[in-house]
Amino acid sequence: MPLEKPYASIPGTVIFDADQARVGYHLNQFCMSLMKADNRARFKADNRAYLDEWAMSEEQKQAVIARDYNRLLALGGNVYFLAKIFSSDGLSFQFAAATMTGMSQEEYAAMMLNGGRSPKNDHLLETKPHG
Amino acid sequence: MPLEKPYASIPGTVIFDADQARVGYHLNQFCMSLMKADNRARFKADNRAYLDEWAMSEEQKQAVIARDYNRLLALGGNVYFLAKIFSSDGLSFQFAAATMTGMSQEEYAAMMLNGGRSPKNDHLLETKPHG
Amino acid sequence: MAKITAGVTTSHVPAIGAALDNGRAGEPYWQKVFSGYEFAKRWIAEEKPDVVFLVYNDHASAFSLDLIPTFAIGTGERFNPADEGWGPRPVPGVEGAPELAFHIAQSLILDDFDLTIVNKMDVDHGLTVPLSLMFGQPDAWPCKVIPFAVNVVQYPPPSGARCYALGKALRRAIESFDGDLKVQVWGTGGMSHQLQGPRAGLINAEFDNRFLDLIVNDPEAAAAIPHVEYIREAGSEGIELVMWLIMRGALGDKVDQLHRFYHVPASNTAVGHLILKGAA
Amino acid sequence: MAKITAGVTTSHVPAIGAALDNGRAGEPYWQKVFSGYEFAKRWIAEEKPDVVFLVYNDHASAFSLDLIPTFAIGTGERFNPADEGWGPRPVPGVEGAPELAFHIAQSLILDDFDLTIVNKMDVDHGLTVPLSLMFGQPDAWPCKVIPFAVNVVQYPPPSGARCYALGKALRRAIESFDGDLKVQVWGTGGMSHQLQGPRAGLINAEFDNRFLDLIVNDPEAAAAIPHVEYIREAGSEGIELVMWLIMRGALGDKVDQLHRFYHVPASNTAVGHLILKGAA
Ligand SMILES: [Fe+3]
Ligand SMILES: [Fe+3]
Repeated sequence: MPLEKPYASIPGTVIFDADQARVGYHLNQFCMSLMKADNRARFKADNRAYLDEWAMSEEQKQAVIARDYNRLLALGGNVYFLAKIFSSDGLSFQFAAATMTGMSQEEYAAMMLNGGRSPKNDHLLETKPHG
Repeated sequence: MPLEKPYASIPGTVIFDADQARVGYHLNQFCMSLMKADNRARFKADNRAYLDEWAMSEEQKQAVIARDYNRLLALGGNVYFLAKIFSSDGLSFQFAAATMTGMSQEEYAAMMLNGGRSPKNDHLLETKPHG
Repeated sequence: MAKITAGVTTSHVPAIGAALDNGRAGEPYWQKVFSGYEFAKRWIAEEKPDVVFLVYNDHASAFSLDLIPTFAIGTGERFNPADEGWGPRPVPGVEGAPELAFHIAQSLILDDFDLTIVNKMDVDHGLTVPLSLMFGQPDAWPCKVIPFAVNVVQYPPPSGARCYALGKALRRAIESFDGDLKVQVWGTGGMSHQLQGPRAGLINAEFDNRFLDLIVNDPEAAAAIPHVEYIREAGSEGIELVMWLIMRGALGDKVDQLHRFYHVPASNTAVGHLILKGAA
Repeated sequence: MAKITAGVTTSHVPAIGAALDNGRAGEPYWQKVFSGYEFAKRWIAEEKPDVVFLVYNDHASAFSLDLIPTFAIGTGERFNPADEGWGPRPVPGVEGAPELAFHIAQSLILDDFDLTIVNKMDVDHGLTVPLSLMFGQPDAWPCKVIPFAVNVVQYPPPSGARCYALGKALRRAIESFDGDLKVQVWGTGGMSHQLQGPRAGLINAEFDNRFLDLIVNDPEAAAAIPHVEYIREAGSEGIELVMWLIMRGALGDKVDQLHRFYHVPASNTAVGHLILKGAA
């Protein structure tokens, strides 16, 4: 019997568990490398060349280049690691979170000012496949 | 009430506990640095100059230069860290252990072949102050 | 003998640190957040703790996937603010309390908590934002800090019950230290937030306020909340709330609530803040 | 379903590795040591485990005083022999078993063991000498290995009782893994030795043989031995024996002893070695 994943049914959410950590290992370590200024510079100069230094899957590399954060979550990325990518781009956590919801940053910020997303509306997400 | 040290009464033995780890931190980290070949070379070329790069006490530095392992244990050294010093000197664990007992390596090796030191003879150590 | 004089909980949202560091604390949006900490600042200036045992989580700053400790206690002399990708926060370095920290480490390990002892690490917003909220912008932090990092990044974090039990053992550890110190225990992180996926922006004020009630009055019930309930109700990153249970376990059965504050939003997150004292 | 098929205990004295690596295994001094492992080599060639869960301690190789995990589980793809100051041992690299290792990590953390998850580390003689003793000198190790490092360098190590409890939880973890694997659990280190101070060279054959008896027939009693008794009776480094209790806990209540070997000396140390199977 494998370990249960009682969180699997929660919509719009990828839990960074052992399975995700395994497939995302090199992706996340690549992200971590962006904490150093010279790595950031090399990455910015040529995304593809820098990514090719890492043992990541082609899918992961494409998703980084596309800044497709939902895809990156599905491919084993963890949001605190992925944060190094959008921080390198000079973008905020709120910007990145907004892109994952499909809203503009303004719509998303307005939702937050109005008290945020209610878990009572989780069913609205069921029809939005992600990852 | 401070933590008990039920091992304090065991003769000829320094337990690497929290108190020892605190006073020995830089000494042990210096030892660890000897795992790199270029650090070993610099240390061998000039013990004193290399030691002066570390935030160790004068007493600790003198004890390193004298290769006084009992003194180093008393000053916060741990034997697995100190091992980097005698390994750098090309000397074995058995050599180092022998020096700590006051025996020659031959006497010590003979004791081991005869079954080692018996804990029943611990009282013989009581009169040998260490550290 | 060292004494636990109070417990504090607070969110540690990085945007709060950025607002302070960039001189935007006076803007109405942020003023609503900082106003909730006015009481705390006056209070702690009078309390003058000697040491804060600060429970927080590292956010892929000091610990990458190479090594992930469930519980890491900082026993070093000093901890510097981490460079989280835009340079370190312009805040003072953190002075440790090695003697007390080593004592706690030894005591907790002998009590069957499998700690990782860390002498050298940088500390990220999880630790420095709570200091900023409580102390403002001094040239040096007015007390020593023992960083205690809990893994909540890779699933599974320790359970709430485990954190609560650790808090109780922490109380025994601190009270057995031979030194006349006033120690506060802070539990940081939360409240409800989800930073990822189509469900990002989740806020559950009802859950948060019930959790605040439970932390004060029924910590056993709070400790029984399973991981999946935090994730479902408070969002994937809301699971940080387990860290508050370490603070609560350290305070003893009954507490008096000196202050309570709840506000939405700070960036993606709800902000919750409590000041508690063990009941006389 | 994965199964625990056997348990092995063995010392991991570095001089044994050096004797092998330097072609001195045939000398009478070392022949006495290696003869005790002839049975094991034949036995394991037939058993063909898929994975060895190898409990050992790091000796200031992968972990300095900067960071000391009480329990560290290696979840990486590969682990290389450490350079312990005279170059890495000329033995094969170690292939990990990440899927099973992550499963065990998750299971043990949910069972309230506060593990540190390690994806990247070198492994020292504590791990490679047991492989050499059991498998000789092949071009590649014939099975995968999950390194499990226990702190026994900085006092306090986890208690024997804690290690025994971890072994029991480890059994549940392995048996809940969805994969048809034969897993052995090895507990290494010991037996009596003291490498430091005027008391160096301590060997207590009486204690060691009683400990071998207890490990086989009365593990609860072995688990109750306090740290100070190991230090007093088996020497300051004899405390490594707590690691054997993880192996024993994983085997269930009753075991059959397939092999037992005890010898003095190997360098500064007594050598003890058991092969155990869960009783049918
Ligand atoms: Fe956080
Ligand atoms: Fe060892």
